[in-house]
Amino acid sequence: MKFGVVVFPGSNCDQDAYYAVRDVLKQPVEYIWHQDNDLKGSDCVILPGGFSYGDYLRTGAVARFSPVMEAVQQHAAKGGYVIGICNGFQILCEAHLLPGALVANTGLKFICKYVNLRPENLNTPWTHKCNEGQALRIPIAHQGGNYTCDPETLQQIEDNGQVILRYCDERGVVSAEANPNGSLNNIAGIINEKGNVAGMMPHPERAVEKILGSDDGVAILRSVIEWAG
Amino acid sequence: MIKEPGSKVVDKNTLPIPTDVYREMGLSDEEYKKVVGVLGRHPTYTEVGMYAVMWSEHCGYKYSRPVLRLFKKYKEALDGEGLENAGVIDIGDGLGIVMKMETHNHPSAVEPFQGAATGVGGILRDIFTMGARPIACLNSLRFGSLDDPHNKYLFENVVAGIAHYGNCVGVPTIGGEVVFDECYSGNCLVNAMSAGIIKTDEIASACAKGVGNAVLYVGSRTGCDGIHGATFASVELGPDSESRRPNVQIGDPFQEKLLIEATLEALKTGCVVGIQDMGAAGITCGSCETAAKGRSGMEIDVLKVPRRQEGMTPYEVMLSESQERMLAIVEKGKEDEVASVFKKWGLSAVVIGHVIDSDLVRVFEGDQLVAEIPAKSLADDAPTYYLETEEPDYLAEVRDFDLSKIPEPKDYNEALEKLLASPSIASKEWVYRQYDHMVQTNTAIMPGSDAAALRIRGTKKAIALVADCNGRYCYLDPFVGAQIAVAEAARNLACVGAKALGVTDCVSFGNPEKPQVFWQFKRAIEGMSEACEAFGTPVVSGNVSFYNETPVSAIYPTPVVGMLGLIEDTEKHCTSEFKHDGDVIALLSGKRAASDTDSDSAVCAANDLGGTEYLKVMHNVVAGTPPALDMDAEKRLHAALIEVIKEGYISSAHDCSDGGLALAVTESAIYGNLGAEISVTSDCGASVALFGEAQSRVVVSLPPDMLGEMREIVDKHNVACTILGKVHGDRLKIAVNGVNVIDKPVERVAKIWKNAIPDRMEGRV
Amino acid sequence: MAKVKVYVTLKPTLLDAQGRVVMTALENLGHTNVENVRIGKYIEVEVADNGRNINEQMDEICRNLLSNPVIENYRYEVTE
Amino acid sequence: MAKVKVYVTLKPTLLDAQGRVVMTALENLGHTNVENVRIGKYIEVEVADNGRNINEQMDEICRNLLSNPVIENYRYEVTE
Ligand SMILES: Nc1ncnc2c1ncn2[C@@H]1O[C@H](COP(=O)(O)OP(=O)(O)O)[C@@H](O)[C@H]1O
Ligand SMILES: [Mg+2]
Repeated sequence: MKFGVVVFPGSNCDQDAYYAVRDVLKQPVEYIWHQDNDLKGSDCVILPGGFSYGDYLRTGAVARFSPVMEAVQQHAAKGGYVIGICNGFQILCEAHLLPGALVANTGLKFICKYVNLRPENLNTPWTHKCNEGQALRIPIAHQGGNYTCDPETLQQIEDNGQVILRYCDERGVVSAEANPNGSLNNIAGIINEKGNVAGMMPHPERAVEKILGSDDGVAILRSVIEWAG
Repeated sequence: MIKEPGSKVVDKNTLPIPTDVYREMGLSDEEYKKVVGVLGRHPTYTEVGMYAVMWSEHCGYKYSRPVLRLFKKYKEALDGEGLENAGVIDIGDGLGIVMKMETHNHPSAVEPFQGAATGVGGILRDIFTMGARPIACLNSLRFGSLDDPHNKYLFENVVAGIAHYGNCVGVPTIGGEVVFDECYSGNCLVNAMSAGIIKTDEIASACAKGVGNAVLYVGSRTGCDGIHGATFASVELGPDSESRRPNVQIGDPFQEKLLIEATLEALKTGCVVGIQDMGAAGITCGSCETAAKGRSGMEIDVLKVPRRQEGMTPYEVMLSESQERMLAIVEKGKEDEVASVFKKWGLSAVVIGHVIDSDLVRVFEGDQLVAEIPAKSLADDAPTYYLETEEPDYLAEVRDFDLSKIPEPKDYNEALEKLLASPSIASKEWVYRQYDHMVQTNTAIMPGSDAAALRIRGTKKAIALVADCNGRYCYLDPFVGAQIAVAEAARNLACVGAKALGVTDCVSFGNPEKPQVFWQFKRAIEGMSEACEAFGTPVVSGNVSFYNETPVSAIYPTPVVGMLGLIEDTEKHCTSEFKHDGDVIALLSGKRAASDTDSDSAVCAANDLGGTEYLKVMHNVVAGTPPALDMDAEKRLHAALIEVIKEGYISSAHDCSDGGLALAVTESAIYGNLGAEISVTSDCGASVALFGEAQSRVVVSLPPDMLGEMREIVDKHNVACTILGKVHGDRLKIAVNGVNVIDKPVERVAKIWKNAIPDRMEGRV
Repeated sequence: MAKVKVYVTLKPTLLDAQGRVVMTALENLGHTNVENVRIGKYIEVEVADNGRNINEQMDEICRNLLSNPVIENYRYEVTE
Repeated sequence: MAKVKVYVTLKPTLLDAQGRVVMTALENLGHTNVENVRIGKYIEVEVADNGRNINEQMDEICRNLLSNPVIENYRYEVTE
């Protein structure tokens, strides 16, 4: 599966995602400059983490208007795979490719640490390689990862199984204590209705090698590769 | 725009600058005379401002230079291609590490968030201006007691500012230190350190060479930020420092991130002759230093400099310290090629002048010549002062303090808990949680161990980094204190399996014009340079901050050491937490003399309470002499440690520093969430055995069946190995001479240690 | 040339974490009579006249960029 | 019970990084007639009457908490 990693001004996890795909998942991957509107034939587009446009005004608010985002919109509309990680998730919400929004952590501070994630709906391109009730150890690093939306939307995404990851404890139990940022229903990751577009605050690309603390992130990225077959 | 040399405007200027004006800028009467001597006429307002800022201690090192030569001697003595002299440490495989540490004490005291943030920005530019990609940030912080709301405010915002900047530029902040002591009230210390990686054959130069080559201004537009910030950093903070607030600089980490990527890309074009960041002293520093280094001259037009504010005078443009700006010397004819790289990244890049065949920096405003100064006189000829030194009065008194008068505590559990709750010792998680320490996906050892480590992609290697200094030791004996700072840094590296390679320093002192303060400075640098030679770790860069005092208080001498170490095989590193129930706990200590065979004496010595955290916390006493340091014993300990870690014999290693043996064991237990049962024998009081801070000691844990192998190695290095007990259960139990003095659930001590800082910050205590 | 003042506020239904923190801080400082704090954005925009209807343009700017309709409301005043 | 509207703005001489980025974004979106953007805070505070002079109290609150006097200016309007 060919991956494309978008580079926005201020992206800073673009190289991390690139290395994870190339060196660990051994898949072809290219960078895509934010000014281009050609995805270089990518099957899966990664909107990486970082501080696109400095996170000024609102996270993801400006990046959403980059020329490349039109191509991403079309790619998604055609059923192409798109995953936004951290800042990428924020951009996808601003671009209305995913429902809801991400606001300031309830603690207001930036948080960098490993968290545990419970994969919810295992029948998606992003989770089918995960196991029932498993707690994935994957780091977060954000100041505005507090997922919110109106009650109707929340009801909808819960009913449609669009919530794919929730913050939980090491035993896989979803609890208030395990919620690092105040997200509604401990939501850490969601998909669109079709399931081809995903967004998550935690960084799977940071958890692909044991030497760095965990390789649980591989499950997420492998899922989409094998789903597409 | 070019005018004939010595154009009218300057020549006509025969009027002296009023005394109060140049004095206010920070120039003494003698220095002003020297300027007139150099120019052969009275300076213009712009010129006098340029001299004042370049000749300030902050830029010109006019007081510290003679002493700092101590570092140079050793570096130059080193053979090899002189990489060290370029500030690069060779780690093999054609790769080098560039590192530097710098203070932003005074800006942070005035505006903690922006002060700390711009400190990080400045140090990062020092790294990538050499062509290196920044891969790590560290920071060393000092504040007054957290019981004072203003100190809390400073701490809160300094950490937030560092996080704001470092997280945004995408450089992991992987380590540092934070210490709290009254002496830093009103004189907080904010030292930012950064390290970058570079191919040793791609080091960028900071020279302006080649007549006709263009001077390219890159990055943010120029405003009135921090005008005279450089001189500001060289005067005492008085009550009127509030009114100096316009000196505040605002950082833009987004702009800096673009600058990093664009600069590294631009250097790859091969058309950049030289490049330098514009930090303190702004364009003045950038232009005269590159010109002086390149033995050329330079002509620039301030009207071509992109402005953020209207009506700026040449004086203001030349002295502005607006952030996120670089000055690049570009091959004639290649201006557009280079500029287009910066423009691609959304940065402005404009030609503001060019290199000339002369030794002058000539500044024009349009066709008016407003300054014409020999570059060298600004960059290299700052007056040098050989200041008097005098041993401080307080020393006799603190030395003579009779430590035997200190009573043993009634309850050692209580003592331990009090120490754990002391913010200087307590967990720093509250701090490093706010820093992205994983971005760039190389962090193999995260904050929380003795040193952090980054694997080097494309090799098996990892580098380890630390920042260390015990100001209290340096107050009691700056020479030994500074040596211990170096030794502890190297020991922290050894604890993760890294061999020390090189040092950067950032030393903060009071007013150097006071002989007793300058004595502290001189002794500290002597101690540091001696220790660096002993460990074979050249000082590749550094920074001096003076005037860290207010009318009411002066700081402890605080010579912070930043050290780089190398781990040959990333897989073979070690961390500080206990790992397995049943592991043996042992104390490795460099024997005080190669002949010394009595290993118990290594556990403690009579005066080991001198200058300890224990004395301070329990008795509010800062006295005695710092623990003795035997450099040779220390080196043997490190060698042994690195070898047993490489062989994979031990499960954990943690050095005894603040709080002594008891704290080292407790921290390993807390990190590993495992209990420990140890017993020590001691010929001095239990408090000394538990909390004494004797040097050259490391607590290790290992599987019982590895004991034999480890012993062989440590014996070989003549390092003492004392079995203390074992990792077991969920309680912390310590006996001294057979008497149980400490017995607490790990969970409880962990709580105290982890909550000490958050509770204070969130006003729960 | 119009000076436009834009006010962006968090939707009342959403919890304003920052406002909460400020309020507790105020209480700790003894301002116990402060009953609510909500923090939004105040944006000053200078727009040169280009023949286009200013309100139309400002609505577009506010809807697309200056505010996120999912979480925020906006309001603006055009002054000279 | 007073409703107070507080406006906090960056001192005019200081770099407004956010404003710059937003302005460039607007230009790219075709709003080339936008000539300047400065971003500040808009804060709504509800204060119960406790006998103390409201302006005096608000000045204290703005100076100490809502604004950073080193880099920002503030202004407020008291409404009922
Ligand atoms: N200002 C800081 N920034 C980042 N990490 C820090 C900071 N202060 C302390 N730490 C981390 O907390 C851990 C404990 O610090 P410290 O007690 O100073 O270690 P040691 O006593 O071994 O020198 C270390 O991993 C250190 O890197
Ligand atoms: Mg240590």
